[in-house]
Amino acid sequence: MSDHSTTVDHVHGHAHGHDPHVAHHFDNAQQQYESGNLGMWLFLITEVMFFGGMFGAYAVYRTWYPDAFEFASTATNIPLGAANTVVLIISSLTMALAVQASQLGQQKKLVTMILLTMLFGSIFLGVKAFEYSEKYHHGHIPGPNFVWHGEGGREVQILFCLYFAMTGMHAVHMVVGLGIMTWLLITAMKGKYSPEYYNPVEITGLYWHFVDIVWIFLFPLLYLI
Amino acid sequence: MQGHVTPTKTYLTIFGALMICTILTVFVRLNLGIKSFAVAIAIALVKATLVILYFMHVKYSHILSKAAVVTSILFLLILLVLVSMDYVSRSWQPRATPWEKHQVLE
Amino acid sequence: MNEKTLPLLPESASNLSPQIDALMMAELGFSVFFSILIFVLVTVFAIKFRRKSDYDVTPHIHGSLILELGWSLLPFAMILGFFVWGTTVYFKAYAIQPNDAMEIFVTGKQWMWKVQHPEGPREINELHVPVGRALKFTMISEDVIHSYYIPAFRLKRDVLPGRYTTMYVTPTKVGKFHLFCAEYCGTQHSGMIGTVYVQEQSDYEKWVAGGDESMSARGEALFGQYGCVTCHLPDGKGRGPSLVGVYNSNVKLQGGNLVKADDAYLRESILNPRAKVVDTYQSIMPTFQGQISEEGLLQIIAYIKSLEKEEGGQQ
Amino acid sequence: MSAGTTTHDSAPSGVNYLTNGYSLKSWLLTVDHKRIAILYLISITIFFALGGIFAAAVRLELLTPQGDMMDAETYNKMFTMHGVVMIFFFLIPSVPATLGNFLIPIMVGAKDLAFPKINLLSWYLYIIGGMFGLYVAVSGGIETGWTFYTPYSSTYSNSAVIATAMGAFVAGFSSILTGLNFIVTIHKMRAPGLTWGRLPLFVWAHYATSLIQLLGTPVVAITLVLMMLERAFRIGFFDPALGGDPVLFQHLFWFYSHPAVYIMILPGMGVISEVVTCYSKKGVFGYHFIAGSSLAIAVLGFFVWGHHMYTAGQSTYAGVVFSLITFAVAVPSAVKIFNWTATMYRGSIRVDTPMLYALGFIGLFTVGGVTGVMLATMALDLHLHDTYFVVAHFHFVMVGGMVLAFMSGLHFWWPKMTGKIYPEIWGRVSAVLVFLGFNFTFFPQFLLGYMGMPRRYHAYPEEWQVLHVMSTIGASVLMLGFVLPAIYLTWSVFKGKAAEANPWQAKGLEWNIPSPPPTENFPAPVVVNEEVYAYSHEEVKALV
Repeated sequence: MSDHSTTVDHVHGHAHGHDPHVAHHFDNAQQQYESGNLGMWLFLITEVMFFGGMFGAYAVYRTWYPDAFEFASTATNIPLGAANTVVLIISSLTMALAVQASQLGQQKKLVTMILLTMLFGSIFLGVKAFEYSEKYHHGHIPGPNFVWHGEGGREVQILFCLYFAMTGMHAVHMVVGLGIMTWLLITAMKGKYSPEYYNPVEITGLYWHFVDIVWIFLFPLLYLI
Repeated sequence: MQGHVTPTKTYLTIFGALMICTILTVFVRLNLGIKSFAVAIAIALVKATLVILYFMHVKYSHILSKAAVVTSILFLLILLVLVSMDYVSRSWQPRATPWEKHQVLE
Repeated sequence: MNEKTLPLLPESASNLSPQIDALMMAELGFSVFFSILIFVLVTVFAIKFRRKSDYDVTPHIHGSLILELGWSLLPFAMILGFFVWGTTVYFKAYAIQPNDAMEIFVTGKQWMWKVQHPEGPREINELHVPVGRALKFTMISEDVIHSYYIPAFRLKRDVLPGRYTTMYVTPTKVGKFHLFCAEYCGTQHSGMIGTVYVQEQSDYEKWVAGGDESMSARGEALFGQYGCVTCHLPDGKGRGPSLVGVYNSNVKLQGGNLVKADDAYLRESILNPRAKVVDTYQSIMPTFQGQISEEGLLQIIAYIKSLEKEEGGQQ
Repeated sequence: MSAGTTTHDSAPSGVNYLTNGYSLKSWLLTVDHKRIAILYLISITIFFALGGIFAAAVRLELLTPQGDMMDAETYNKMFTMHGVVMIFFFLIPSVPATLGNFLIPIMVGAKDLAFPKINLLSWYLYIIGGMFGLYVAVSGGIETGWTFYTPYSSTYSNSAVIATAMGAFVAGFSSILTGLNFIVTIHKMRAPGLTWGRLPLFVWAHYATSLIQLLGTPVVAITLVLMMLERAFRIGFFDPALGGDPVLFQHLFWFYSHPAVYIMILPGMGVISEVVTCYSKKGVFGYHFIAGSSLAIAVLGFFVWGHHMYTAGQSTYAGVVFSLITFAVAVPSAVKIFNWTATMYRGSIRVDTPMLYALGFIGLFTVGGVTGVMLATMALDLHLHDTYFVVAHFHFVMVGGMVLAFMSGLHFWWPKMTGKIYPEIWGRVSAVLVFLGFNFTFFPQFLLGYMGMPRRYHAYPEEWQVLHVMSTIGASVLMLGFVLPAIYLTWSVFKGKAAEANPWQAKGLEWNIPSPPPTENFPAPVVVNEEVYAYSHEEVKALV
C-alpha cells in the first residue's frame, strides 16, 4: 500500500482507542468479535448444506437398496468406528477447554489443549487411514476393481461409494482443521490470545465441533444401521 | 469480556454424557443386535444437541448463532424432505404397466 | 408441414392438443393483459408525470395495504385456476391410463428412436399409429437421458436409462408429424428426430401386416436362446419359479414381502435376480446385466405376459 | 441521511480510493472493497464478452436450418460454453460482486466489508474458477450443456467435463464467501441509527441473495464433486448402469440452480428499486413489501426446484407440490412490479439512461414472469419443456431482467465509482438499441418454442428459418447495444466530465460522500437520523 493509505489510516484510525487487535475497519473489539463469530456460523450453515447433499443421496439409496446396505455394513469395522468416535469427542472436549483457557488467559493450558486436540485429531485420521487400507485389501474400493463376495454387488458398491465420499469429505475437513490448528498453535505460543482477544480460538473451536457433529451422524449411518 | 465462560465441570459433565451415549449406541447395536434406525439417529441427535448447546456455546450466545443453527436444520430438512417426496410418491402413480387390466379413471 | 408459410400454431393432432392449446390461450390472455397493463401504466406515468423542473414537489405516499393485498392475492387466485386446470391435463397424459390403450414400446439410443409394436413391426426414427386409438408409450433408454417429443401431440416425456417411463395420448388427425428428442443427449442430438405417421385404421392394419413375427414370439425365441427355459419350467418343478400367469400377480418373496410382478419387477429380476428372490426358491439365477438389450428385455417381458393371456396355456 | 452530508467538503484533498496508489500491486493485493469491485467489474466484463462471442456463434449457426457453419459437436460446445460462462462467471457475480461490493459497505455506513481479506480471496477464487473456464475454452471445450445432466456428463461425454465442473465449483466458493461477507456486514456494521427499516432496498435485495448463496451453493458444489468422482473413477452415484439414479442428480442440481436464478435476479431488483425511486424523485411505494418480497423469494425459491423436472421422470405427485409452490413464488415478484409502477405515480420522472434501462427491465421482466407462470403449469410444460419457449423465457428474465438491471445500476452509480460523467446521449441510444435488439432476438423464440423447436438443436426443420433469421438479426443489434457502453464508459473514465458528489440529486449515504469515494468511505463516523428515500416534499420539510 502506498503512503496515502497510511495517511488515511493515521487521520481516521485514531477516532477510537486503537486497540491493536481491532482491524482498521471495525469500530470496536465487540463489533469485530461478533462479526467473526457470525461469519463462522454462516460458514457452518454452508457446511451443513454441503454434507446435506450427500445425506440426501444416502437417504435415497438406503431406501432403494435396504438389503444391500445391510450386507455392506457388515464390512465396516464397528469397534474401530466406535473408538474413533470416542477419540473425536475427546478432541472436542480438549478444544472446548482450549477456548475456555483462552477466555481465562491461561496461556500454558491453552497451548496444551490445542496440542492435545491436534493429537487426538491425528489419531482419528490415523485410524481412518487404517480402515481405508483394510477396505483396500478387501477390494472394497469402488470402481472397476471392486470385489464383493456376496449378494448384490452393484448395490453394495453404492454404499461404499457413499462411505468413501462421506468419510473422505469428513477427513478432508479434519485435515483442514489440523492446518488451522497449527496456525492457532503458533500464534498461541506467541501469546497472541488474551481474555480481550480470543476470537480465533473460539471460531476454530466452532469449526472443530462441527466436524465432530458430522461424525456423530456418520458413525451410526455408515457403521451401525 | 465478550463471551460466556463455561466452567470445566460443565464441560466434563457433557463429555461424560457424550461418552455414555456413544457406549449406549454401540451396545444396542453389538450386544442387543438391534439395527434400529430410530434408536441410532435419536442418540446421534441427542449427542449433536449437547455439542451444539454446550461445546459450541449456543446456549449462551447471541440470537444470531441460534438462528444459524435453526436455519441450517430447516434448509437441510427442505432438501431431504422434498427430495424424498419424489421417491416416496413415485410408486403412487397408477401402475403404468403394459398389460394391466386397465383402470377406468375417466 | 413443408409449407413455407409461417404458422403461428403447430398442428393439432391429438386429444391433448386442443386442451393444451385452450389452456395456453387462457394463460396467454392473462399474460398479455398484465404485460400490457404494466407497459401502459409505466409509459403513461413516465409521460404524464415527467419532471417539469428540478424543484418539482412530489407527494409522500407510503403505500397501501389494501392495494398490496389486492394486487398480490387477486392474480394469485387467478393463476390457481390455471394450476388446477394444468394439473388435471397433466395427469391425463402421464398417470391415467385410458381404456384399451394400444401399446408402443420405445427404446432411445444415441442417436435413434427404436419402436416396437406388440404385433410385430419394428421401426427406427418413425412411428406408425392408427388415428383415434388411445396409445400407451412404454419407454426406456439404453444410454443417456432422451426425451420423446411430438409437438403436434403436445406431448413429451423423458426417456431414462434403467427405468420405464410411460405416457398416454390419442392421435386425432391423419398426417405426418415431427418427432424430436427434447433432452440434450450428445453430438447428434438434433439428428435424433423422425416422423410420426398417423394413419387410418385400415391403412395401419395393412402396414402392420407387413411386419414380421410378434414381440412375444421374439421374446420366446430369446427365452430359449438365453436358457431361461431350462429352469423356469411351466409346471413349476424347475429350479426357478414357473412364469405362467405370473404377470401382474402378487409374488411372495423370501422374507414374506409381497411384490407385484409388473414389468419393472420382471426387468429387475432379469438384470439383478438376487434383489428380490421368490420365496422357496434359491438365489441361483445369474445376472443378465449387459447381455440382453433393452429391446430384448421388452420382448421377453412380452412373452412372459403372453403366458398369462392364454388361459392356463402350457407349452 | 443527514449526518454524512457535511463530510464531502472535508475529504483529504483529492485523495480517493482510485488515486490511493497506482501500482499493480496496490490493486492486486488491495483489501478495499471498492477496488475489489472494480477488479470484478473488469473481469466479469471480459467473461460477458466471451459468453457473447459464444452466443454469436450459436446465433450465426442457426441462420440456416441445415447446420452448415460448424459441425454439431462444435455447436454443442458453443451453447454449453455460452451457458457456463454467462451463468457461473457473469450472471451470478454480476451485480453482487461489482455494485454490491462497492455499495453495500457505503450504504450501511461502514468503512469496508466485515472481512476485507476474504473479499479479496473471493475475487481470486473467482479468477481461479474463471481460469478453469478459459482452459476448457482453449483446450477443446465442453459439450454437456451447462446443466451437466448425468449420465451424459459422468459417462458418455468426451469433453472437458471435470475441468469445467471444477471451475464452477471454485467459483461457487467465491459466491459463498461474498454472500457470507455481505450478511455479516449488513448485520454487524450498520451505522448507528441505520435500522432495518431504513436500509436501502438494494441492501435488502443483497441480503436475500446472500442467504441463497450460503444455503444453495454448497449443495451444487458437493453434487458436482460426486459427478466428477463418478466420471473420474467410475464409482456410482447417478449412473443407472452403476445402480444410481440420474434423476437424483437433477434434484440436487436444481436445489441450487433454481434458487440461483434468484441469485441472478434479486440484486437486479434491488438496483431497480433504487433507480425508479431516484428518477421519480419520490419515496418508494410499499417499502416493507418490496423488502419482504425479496426475503419471500429467497425462501420460497428453495421449494420449487422440481418444476424443472415435470417431464424428467419425477413422481407426478411431487410435481403437483412443486407446481403449486411455483405459482406462489410468482406473487412476491408481481408485488415488486406493482410497487415500482406505483412509485412512479405522481412522481417527477426523468427518463435518463438508468431510468430507461429500469423501465425496460420492468416491462421485460413482466413478460419473463408471466411466461414463467405458463411454464409452471404442468400441462403446458408437457409441450413447452426443453423448447425455445423456455429459452426465450429465461432470457427475458436473465437478459431482459438482470443484464438490463446491471446496465441501469452501472450507469446510475458510474459517476460515484469513477468520478466521471458518461455522455448521456450515447447512454440513451444504447439503452434503446438493447431494448429493441433484445425483443427482436428473443420474442420470436417464444413462437418457435410453441411450435415445438427443441432447444440445443444444431439443425432444425426449414419452416422455422424465418423466425431464426429474425432472432439472429436482433442479436446483432443487441450486440451493438452492448459494445457501445463498453466504448463510451471506458472513454468517460479518461475524458469524461468530473462528477459531483450527487449528480442525480439522489438520496442515500453513498451520495453524501465525494465521487469517487475516499479509501475508507466516510471521513468521519456516520450517524443516520433520517428515513430512507426521503425524496418527497413532506419528508424534506420535516427535516428543515
